[in-house]
Amino acid sequence: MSTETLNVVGKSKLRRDGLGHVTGKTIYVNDINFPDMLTLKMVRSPVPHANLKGIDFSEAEKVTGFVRALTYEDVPKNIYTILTLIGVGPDEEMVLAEDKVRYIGEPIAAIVAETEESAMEAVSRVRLDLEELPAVFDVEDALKPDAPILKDWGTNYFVYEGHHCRRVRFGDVEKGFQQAQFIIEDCYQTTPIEHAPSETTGCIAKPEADGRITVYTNTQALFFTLDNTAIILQVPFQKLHLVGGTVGGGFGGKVDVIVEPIATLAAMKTNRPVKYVFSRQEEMQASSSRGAWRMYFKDGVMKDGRIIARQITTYADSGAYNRHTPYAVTKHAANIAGPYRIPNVWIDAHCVYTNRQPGSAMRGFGVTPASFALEMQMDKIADQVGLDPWAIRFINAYQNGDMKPHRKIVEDATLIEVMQAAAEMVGHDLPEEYKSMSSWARKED
Amino acid sequence: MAKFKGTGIAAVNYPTGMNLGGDPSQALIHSTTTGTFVISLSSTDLGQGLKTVIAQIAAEVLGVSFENVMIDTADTDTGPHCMGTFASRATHRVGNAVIQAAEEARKIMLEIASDELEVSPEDLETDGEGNIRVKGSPDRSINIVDLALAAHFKYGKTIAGRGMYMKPKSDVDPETGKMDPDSTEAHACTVAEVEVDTETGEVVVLSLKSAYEIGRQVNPALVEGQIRGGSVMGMAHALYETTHPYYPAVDHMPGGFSEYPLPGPMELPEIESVVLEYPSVNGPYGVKGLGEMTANSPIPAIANAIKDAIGVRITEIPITPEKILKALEEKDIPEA
Amino acid sequence: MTNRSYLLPETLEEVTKLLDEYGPEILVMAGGTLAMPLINEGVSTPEIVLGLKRAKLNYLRKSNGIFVVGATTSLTQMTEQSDIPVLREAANAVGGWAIRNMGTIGGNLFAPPPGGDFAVALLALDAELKFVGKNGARVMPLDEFYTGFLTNRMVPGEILSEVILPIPKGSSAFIKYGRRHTNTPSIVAVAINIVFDGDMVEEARVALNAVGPHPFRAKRVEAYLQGKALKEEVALEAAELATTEIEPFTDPIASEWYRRKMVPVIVKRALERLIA
Amino acid sequence: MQAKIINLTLNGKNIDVMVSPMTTLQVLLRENLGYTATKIGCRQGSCGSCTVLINGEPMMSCLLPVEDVAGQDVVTLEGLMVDGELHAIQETFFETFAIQCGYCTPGMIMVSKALLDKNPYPSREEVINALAGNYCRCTGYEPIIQAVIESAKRMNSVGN
Repeated sequence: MSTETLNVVGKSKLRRDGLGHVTGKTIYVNDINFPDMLTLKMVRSPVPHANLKGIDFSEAEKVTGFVRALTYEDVPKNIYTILTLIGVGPDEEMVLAEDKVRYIGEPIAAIVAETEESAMEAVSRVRLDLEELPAVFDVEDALKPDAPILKDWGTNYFVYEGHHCRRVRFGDVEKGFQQAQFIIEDCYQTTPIEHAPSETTGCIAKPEADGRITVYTNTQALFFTLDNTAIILQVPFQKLHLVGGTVGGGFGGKVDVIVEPIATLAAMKTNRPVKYVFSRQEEMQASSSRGAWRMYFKDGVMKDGRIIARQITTYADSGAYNRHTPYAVTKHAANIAGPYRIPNVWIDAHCVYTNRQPGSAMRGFGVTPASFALEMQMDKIADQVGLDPWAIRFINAYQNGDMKPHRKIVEDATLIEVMQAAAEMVGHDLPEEYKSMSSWARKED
Repeated sequence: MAKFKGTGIAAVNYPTGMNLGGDPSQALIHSTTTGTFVISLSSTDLGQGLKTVIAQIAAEVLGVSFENVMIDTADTDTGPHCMGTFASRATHRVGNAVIQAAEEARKIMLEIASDELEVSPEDLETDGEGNIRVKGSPDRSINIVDLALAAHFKYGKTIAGRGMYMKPKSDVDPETGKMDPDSTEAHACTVAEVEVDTETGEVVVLSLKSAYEIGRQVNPALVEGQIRGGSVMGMAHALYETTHPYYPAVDHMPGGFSEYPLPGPMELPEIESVVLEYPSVNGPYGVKGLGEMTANSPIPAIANAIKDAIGVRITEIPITPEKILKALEEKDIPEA
Repeated sequence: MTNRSYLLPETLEEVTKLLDEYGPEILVMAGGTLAMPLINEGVSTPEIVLGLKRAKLNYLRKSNGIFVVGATTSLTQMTEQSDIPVLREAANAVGGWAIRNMGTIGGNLFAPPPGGDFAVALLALDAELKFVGKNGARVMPLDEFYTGFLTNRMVPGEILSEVILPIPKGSSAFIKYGRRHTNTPSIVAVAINIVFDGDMVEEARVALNAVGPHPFRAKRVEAYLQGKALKEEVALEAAELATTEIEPFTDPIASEWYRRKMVPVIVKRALERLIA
Repeated sequence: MQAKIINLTLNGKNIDVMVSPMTTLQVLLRENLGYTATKIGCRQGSCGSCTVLINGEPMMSCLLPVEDVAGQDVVTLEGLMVDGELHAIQETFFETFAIQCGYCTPGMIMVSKALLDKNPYPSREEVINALAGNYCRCTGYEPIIQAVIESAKRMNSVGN
């Protein structure tokens, strides 16, 4: 399609929702209220790893406004995994904890009450009988033989088609290292990050006259949420009707299906509308985060700056449960070798469980940590080989027609062009050989 | 007080979309009796502006005004399936689906206009303002309101279209990692300039200057919004935020914004950007996904700039003042 | 809680009467910026709250070299004290605009570290606190007020009614060092007031917060400075001395190690501002 | 304790409301009266999305018992439009793309209004100081700062 004829595409049209936002007329989930609506608040684990030996609701039940408590016994399919829809398994996360808790903030029991105040007070009066267990917080410690084990299958890692990690094998990395004139290694670490949207995660489940439940939600993915909720509650899919589309910031934090199943269950059990919205503290401490990553690089480099072998071992800290991390690791593995042409690449990317709030999707899903690590490593290579940071990137930049380590042919590369444009912006005068490069003209091998 | 300036660069790629068990989105379009086009979706606008860019794409294809296109989202009873808004996929996937739906609706629209104006559909064009006219004879035209009324009450036809775009599933080869995990790739290069106070370890980001290549900008102001917001988020990741300040320990988890440090309006760097457009092979009008990538290149660029400033490479983010002081102390010990 | 009461007495006499009547279980609240977040989250569930908004404790009086500030005077009002820069700067370092509009100078004295930075300015200016109870009033130097983390010498039945300070002589400096420039908890906050006799330090006040269980004066530093000409070396030495008076802690913002490192740096920087 | 009747002025209208003790202004506005432009972001006083104006001063409605504002003048975002016309600040935020998800927008606009009512010609530093208590995750703040500066220009040119 030619640019010249475009009428609307390419124009800075004003936001469709802008007038709603500036007048306050935009309705977000928490702005919706119904008569007789109940509030749901969660009893959460105060410890990172424990046997849950009992829950005593007797004092909570005495609170004025207490309506009912929900435990795992009320959840039809309590054990699930969110990516089950695309065949990721096995099920391993509890909607509500059963015999164990595995992170601080793990949901144990839901309290439904007439008001938010009474729900909070009832939550504070629930007594938990917990027997603390040794916890593991470091991804490499979690893989040691004596580590406390989180999973029923006996290890602390996700299994990728029989392998303990997602593997990428391209060329012969050992041969590359033998030929290399420099071997350059380092380890890079990111720590967990909160999405911190202005609006916290939440929903309202409202029983309708026809027996269906309308769920008003700020999920980033309506059908994904509908399907998982129906599976967890073992209800026909057509029983649920989800309404959303207006979200006060997501950044990946509203992709997990966490509030909808339990709020819907509470609505079904009470036949009343139920609101379940995270407090800011829950959003910060109990909701999933951008998980931490540890990334080991070993690069074989020639004196002229060409990287001829790259071996990467990485560990994603998935926290206690899968959420989206097993998939993030795959996306990470496809991208961590970088936008560079490297003939020999070997990647082992692990999804590891620790006693921490689950990591999950966040803006940059597996790629943000990869870009951080690899672009620091590129500078380290430049330093050690004695090139400037621009040169090392131009020398190794991928071009259209190259094959990436995951064996996909590159067809939309413009790395060279953005580097040229950035250099020009900051007044950095590139040597002619880099100025004249193009992502479409193949370099001579 | 010693302050050192440094410059760092980073160049990144970012994949658009994913291949989770097939990655589809759909769109339905229909015209009301009076020529308003309603696009039914179940896609979510997170604030990036999806409702706006989808209306732009639909208006472009239909040849009607932006104002004449309504977006109805997101409702699982009325909107067809969308995978969700994540993975920098929404504009690419939903945009492609809307193009397909709009092309189908446009075809019907032109057929009816051809009956009304008694010319072949190939000889018709839209003026972008709601008129369908005969090429070369602008006097011979029909307004979309009249056309839609005719469709409904004279010809008994719906002006409607269905659109579906899917990135097919790509199984990963467990031995080699062979896979096709994305649709296209956007690129960015950021040059960061920082100043490090070696007494406190504080880092001031002076500027983030970046070039982006994102295929096609459907709405440049919204693109600029992603760039600015993403740049500040990247800076926050690089220097400030973590839910586990003493990782891997779980002690002292912040419980709110006051304990979770983030840069505010007083910590903003100078942000400049240039956007290149090399249309992608499969995006709507050549679009590539942009939202996630904007936060990525600032992180290593800032980390590399800190190394340039103080000579120490700090390999764990966030690079807090505390980590900088510790790294400087370790560096100084052997020299002492 | 359905049976909560909110009392809004309109005079100081009514306040002390209610305090006496209800005893120590009553929660006294001025601006609400400390208590309300805890009540909102159900962490604090007081049955009886005594609000001070109408108790007519919002006043500023300057006369005879004495500045008297009512306890519920807002921090925003203190940011308008252009003739006393250390008060203005310390008040402006608290929260954002809306919080300064709500937060009071009396309430800020009860904020646990790393909160409560306004006290360092008051400590540096030798402020005194006036407490009123049913048996009358007493005045106590702020320096003697704190006894530990969240503990102090106010006794049940008393209310802090006003802060009294001599209109400051000398030169002052205030630095709040946090992870960002404003609206953030302190890593360390310091306020200094020095009365010079020519080049010599006649009297020094150096107060710190966020590096101990409560805001406090660094008296060894003050004693060291007294009688010396404030030069770079003296500032450096004084700043180092400050590390002997702190009890830093670890929180989400900074570790004990880092707070310990920052005390001499920030004290030195504050002193440097006062070097002629 | 029983609910009390409180009289206050809300967006120019004098009203009586009945609230139980210690009900926050945020809850009164949103749940009792249906004025939901005032948002809930943290209820800790640290995000600013619930900012309203009390006698022209920005305050956090999540921290404010309704009894405290008895007899006072309360303005929410709903009170900014005059005769159905957008306030210049609303118009500018919209036209200059100073919004993304929109959740912080009401608080940002209220603080901006308080600033520009007091100080029609604020410097960039004064704008930043006014906005520093309000949190935004989407925009990176600069578009909001620019919108306030532009709003001042528009408001001043109307006045001339």
